[in-house]
Amino acid sequence: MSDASPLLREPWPSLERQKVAVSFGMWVFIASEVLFFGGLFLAYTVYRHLDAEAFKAAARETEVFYGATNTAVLLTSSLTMAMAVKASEEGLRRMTLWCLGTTAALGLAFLVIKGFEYHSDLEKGLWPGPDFPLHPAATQLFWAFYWIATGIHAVHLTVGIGIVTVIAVQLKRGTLPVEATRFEGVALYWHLVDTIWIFLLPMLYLVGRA
Amino acid sequence: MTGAFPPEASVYAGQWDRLFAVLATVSALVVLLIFLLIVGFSIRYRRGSRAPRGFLPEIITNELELTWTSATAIAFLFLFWWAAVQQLHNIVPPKNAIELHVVAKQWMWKVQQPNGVREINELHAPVGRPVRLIMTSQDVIHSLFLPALRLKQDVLPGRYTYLWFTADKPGVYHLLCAELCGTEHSRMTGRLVLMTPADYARWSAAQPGAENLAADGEKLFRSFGCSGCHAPGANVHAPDLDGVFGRKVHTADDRTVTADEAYLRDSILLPQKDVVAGFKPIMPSFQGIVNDDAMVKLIAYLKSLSAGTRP
Amino acid sequence: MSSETHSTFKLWRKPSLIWLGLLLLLAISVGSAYIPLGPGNGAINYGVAVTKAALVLVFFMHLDRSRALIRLAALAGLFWLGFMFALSLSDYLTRDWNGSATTLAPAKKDLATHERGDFPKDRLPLAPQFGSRD
Amino acid sequence: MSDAALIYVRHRDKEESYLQHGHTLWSWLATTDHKRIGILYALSITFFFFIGGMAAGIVRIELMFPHGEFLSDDAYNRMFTLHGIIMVWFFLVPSIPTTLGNFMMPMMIGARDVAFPRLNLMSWYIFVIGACFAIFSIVAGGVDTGWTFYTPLSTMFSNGAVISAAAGVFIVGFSSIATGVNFITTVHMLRAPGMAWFRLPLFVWAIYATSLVMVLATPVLAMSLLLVMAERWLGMPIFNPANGGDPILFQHLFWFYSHPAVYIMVLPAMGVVSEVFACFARRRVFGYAMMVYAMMAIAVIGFFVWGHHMFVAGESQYANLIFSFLSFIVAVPSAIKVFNWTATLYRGQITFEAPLIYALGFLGLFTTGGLTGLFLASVPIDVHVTDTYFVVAHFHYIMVGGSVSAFFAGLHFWWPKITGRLYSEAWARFAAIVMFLGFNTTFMPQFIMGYGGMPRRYHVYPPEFQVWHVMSSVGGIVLFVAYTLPLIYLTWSLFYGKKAGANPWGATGLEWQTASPPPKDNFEALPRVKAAPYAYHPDREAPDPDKREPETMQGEMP
Repeated sequence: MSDASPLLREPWPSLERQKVAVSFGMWVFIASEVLFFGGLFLAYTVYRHLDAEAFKAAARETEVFYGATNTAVLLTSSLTMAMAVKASEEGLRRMTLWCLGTTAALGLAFLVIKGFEYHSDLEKGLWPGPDFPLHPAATQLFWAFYWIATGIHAVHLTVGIGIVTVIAVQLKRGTLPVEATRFEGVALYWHLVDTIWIFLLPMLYLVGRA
Repeated sequence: MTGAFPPEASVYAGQWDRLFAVLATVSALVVLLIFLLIVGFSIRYRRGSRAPRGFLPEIITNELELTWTSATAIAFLFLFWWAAVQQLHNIVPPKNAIELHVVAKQWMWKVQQPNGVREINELHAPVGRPVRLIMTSQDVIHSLFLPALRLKQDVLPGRYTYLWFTADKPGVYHLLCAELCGTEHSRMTGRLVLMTPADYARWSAAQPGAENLAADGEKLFRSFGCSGCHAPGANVHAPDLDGVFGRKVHTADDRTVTADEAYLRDSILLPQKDVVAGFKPIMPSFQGIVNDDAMVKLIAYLKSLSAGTRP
Repeated sequence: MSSETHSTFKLWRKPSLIWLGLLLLLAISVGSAYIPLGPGNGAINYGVAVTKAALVLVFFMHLDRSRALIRLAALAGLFWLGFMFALSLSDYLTRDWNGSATTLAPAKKDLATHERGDFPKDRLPLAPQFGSRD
Repeated sequence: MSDAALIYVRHRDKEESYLQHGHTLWSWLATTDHKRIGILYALSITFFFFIGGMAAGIVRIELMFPHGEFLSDDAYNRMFTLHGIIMVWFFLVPSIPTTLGNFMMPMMIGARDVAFPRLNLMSWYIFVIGACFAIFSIVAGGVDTGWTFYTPLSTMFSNGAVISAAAGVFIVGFSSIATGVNFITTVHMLRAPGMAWFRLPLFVWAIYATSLVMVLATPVLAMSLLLVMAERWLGMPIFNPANGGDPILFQHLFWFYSHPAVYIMVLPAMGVVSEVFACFARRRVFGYAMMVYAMMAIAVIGFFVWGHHMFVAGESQYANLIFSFLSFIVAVPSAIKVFNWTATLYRGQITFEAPLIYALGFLGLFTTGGLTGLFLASVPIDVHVTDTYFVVAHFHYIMVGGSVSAFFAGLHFWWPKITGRLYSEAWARFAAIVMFLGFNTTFMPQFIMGYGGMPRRYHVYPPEFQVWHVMSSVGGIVLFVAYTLPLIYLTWSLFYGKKAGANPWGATGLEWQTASPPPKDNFEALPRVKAAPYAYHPDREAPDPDKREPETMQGEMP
């Protein structure tokens, strides 16, 4: 009736069909994530329109060094994730494992760098509240947006690292064959998290630098 | 039917009632048409009835489909046009409107008449003359609802919202809060008292605490130290406020803003927001120093400057 | 051995090129942020961000070789996002126009004569008056 | 396993339905069978329907007296907020898609299950977790901000359990995103061979359009509630007007979800009603293609009209104009659908079973609700009637008169297929008529007092509205009775109802070509689809009065 390989899930007639469904389902989920972050970006755009000066003043306080290195780290992790999928399609188990490991490691590196950045921001007291160092009150809006956007992105990244590690371990233990359909889905999710950060970089770090 | 139709106290109430009446009749007709069709078809074409049931040619079904689609679309566009015209008619209030300041606070309305008379949960206004309400809230979003005038406008904290009307029937009507604002939202009601101009003049003169807003504003202008920089003779390089109200101001970051109440209020509370071109942002913020009542007086004073009549 | 290493090298070639392109774009955007270009800065920052996102979407997420259905799903989110931004900003951008509920910008005909003309760029409205008044 | 073995396994399961496939609690709680998950959802939303209904009953009784006899102001505010939150997110949004949609849609397209069965079960558990948060917020004293959570009331001035209520709704949002993703992938990827897009039954089209709206609108709600929680809990001044925050921004984000949400509630109802009209009038749906375009148009344009909730909120007049125009445009597809349903009855062989009575009720009430929407779309009238009982009556006509009547129509229409039992027809018709009468007595007076200026969410009100409130409260009691009747006779039918055959109504869908209750894998062997839906009578002639089974069934079993 069909190539009833152990990978075939219940309702699917063929593995190929299931593979397309997994990536289609993930793309629909990505559309919802785009709108989830889109709501936040709308808030950013509106407040930037309402008080551009305060936004520029507040944005000068962010540290571009951390932002830029983090972007480079995340872009590299996107490369290794894409390679993991390509290797799994070619059936190269060892390379897939290596790529997944590097992706997870780069994700962790991102979080560590982020931790340092958060630490230095808190040192400067940049948490919105009554004794906020920057003067016009609207700067607190930028920093509220900064903490929320990077916070939600970090949560998404941690979930991503978790999933990548899980499938890496399953691959190593052999419970998950190398040509499973799951790799494609996880890669799409990881690239989404990276694309969100690609847009966060100019919004948070490159505003009002000139 | 007591509560059916609220009393009409303004020209606009009448117009909008007519729009409502037309929409109501159109809707009633459509619902009646659907009802009759359903009942008619159900009886005529119930199972086993002998009514003729020849088939409907394809063309008829498509044409029928097309007609009622375009019919509804055209009807709705006409209704939109009519409503839009009525809405656009009264966006910009006339120039010579009497200005009342309304401050909404959790669960009361504070109204200040032009001559400084203050009242709680009461709004006295003359009939026959345009009246403009400049409204702000001190805490949450409220909404001033005058059913007799068919008017409602949310009152937002940290910003001015405006409502204007020209009433034509004296009387006492409801004044309600229409946006959920906390525990006693339903008790935050009051009276809208519309009087003939003569009664209104007599009433407002007889009220205690009638004083000249602009004169008070000037005293505050000096006591808060504004005159230190903004007076003509001052040695600090600050914008001259003579005739500032309604002027188009060119700001430092190349924007042109109209100097209205909202601009004056922002410039006093958040001076960094719209720094005037050619000036350094040295003005301190008066947030927490100038409360809403003092703000009303200061703005009245600044407006009196632009009217060219030095108090 | 060589064919195996050769094929892995071939495997890495295209994605690595994309990756280098991304890093280059990153360098451009960060570098250009420090050059005072006025509105140009915003354009470059977001233009580069859009190109980087497009690179990741098309090559790393294989939009180039996936079916039309998946491309449609990819664009669906952006289509709705566009409408959300357009209609929300239609409120914020038109708030200060004449006749908006919040500001009383006097109609052209109500303006005093000296105010009606387009305000001359060279003469700032407030500063010189201050100077000239004795 | 070789093919022969597979067929043998299938054979043994033939007489064993999905209900007998496992009897332990674990077999229910860990099921990935879309039919069982549909039933799990049905039980949970019925539970929440009666909690929300209780709150509504208390509000209605409290409003019989202008000066409020039983509740304090605060308790009243918390009561109607509870009614709002529970009814919108825990009953109406999940009602038809997750119960009838989950159960019926895979069978109607000839699939064995949804695309991601485990994701389906996970979405039910996410719903349960969200429900726990909501129940905790009720127990912890409830919320007094209304179901709209307007800031700065919800962020700075409310002392209710806003965070746990917002967290509950936030989590339930992800349950409906998961369901949406699942259904979209299922309809795209798992249609039986021969089931072209324009051979899909209209109920499947409705579920597909609803899933699109669920997936694309719910995330923005999640974000707006997240910002409210961040401001309230972490002190982030996002909507705080003191430092430049704009409360209207929250309203933009909230209504960007909440208007498409009302289309999430009404679109599945339109799907159910199309099926019921075609089946009981024994006729093809009038203008099938137009109905499909109208449904998709509602789903798409529904996203562009949210500004009409904010005409008086301080939005700019130009934005009011744009949203007013778009709101008039979105009303056109709904009007087309009403005319098409009415035309489906023309020249039919109509029999008046309970599902059709509910559907006729839907048609009348939905038309009234939809037309009053035109009043609210024109700015001058909306300025007067927004935030009054006119608006309350409008959305209850569409959500309760439309969506809940259609939910009951669908429940009765597919009850024989779900449980294999026939309910008592007399009781069902009686309940449908009582519900229609009770509903009108409850909400028609609210239109009248709404235009009279009776504001919304008022605990004490001007005494001249009391006569309408008493009329409405009496209607409320009748409605409450009408809602408990189905609970009784449907449960009764579970044990004593007559056995229902595979196709008791003589409908043409694929779900009627398998046993009822259906086996675990829906079909012995996947059917091939050879005909368009609703082929009750030969293309050129009228339906035959006494022939029970339809002209051509949609699928042909191999």
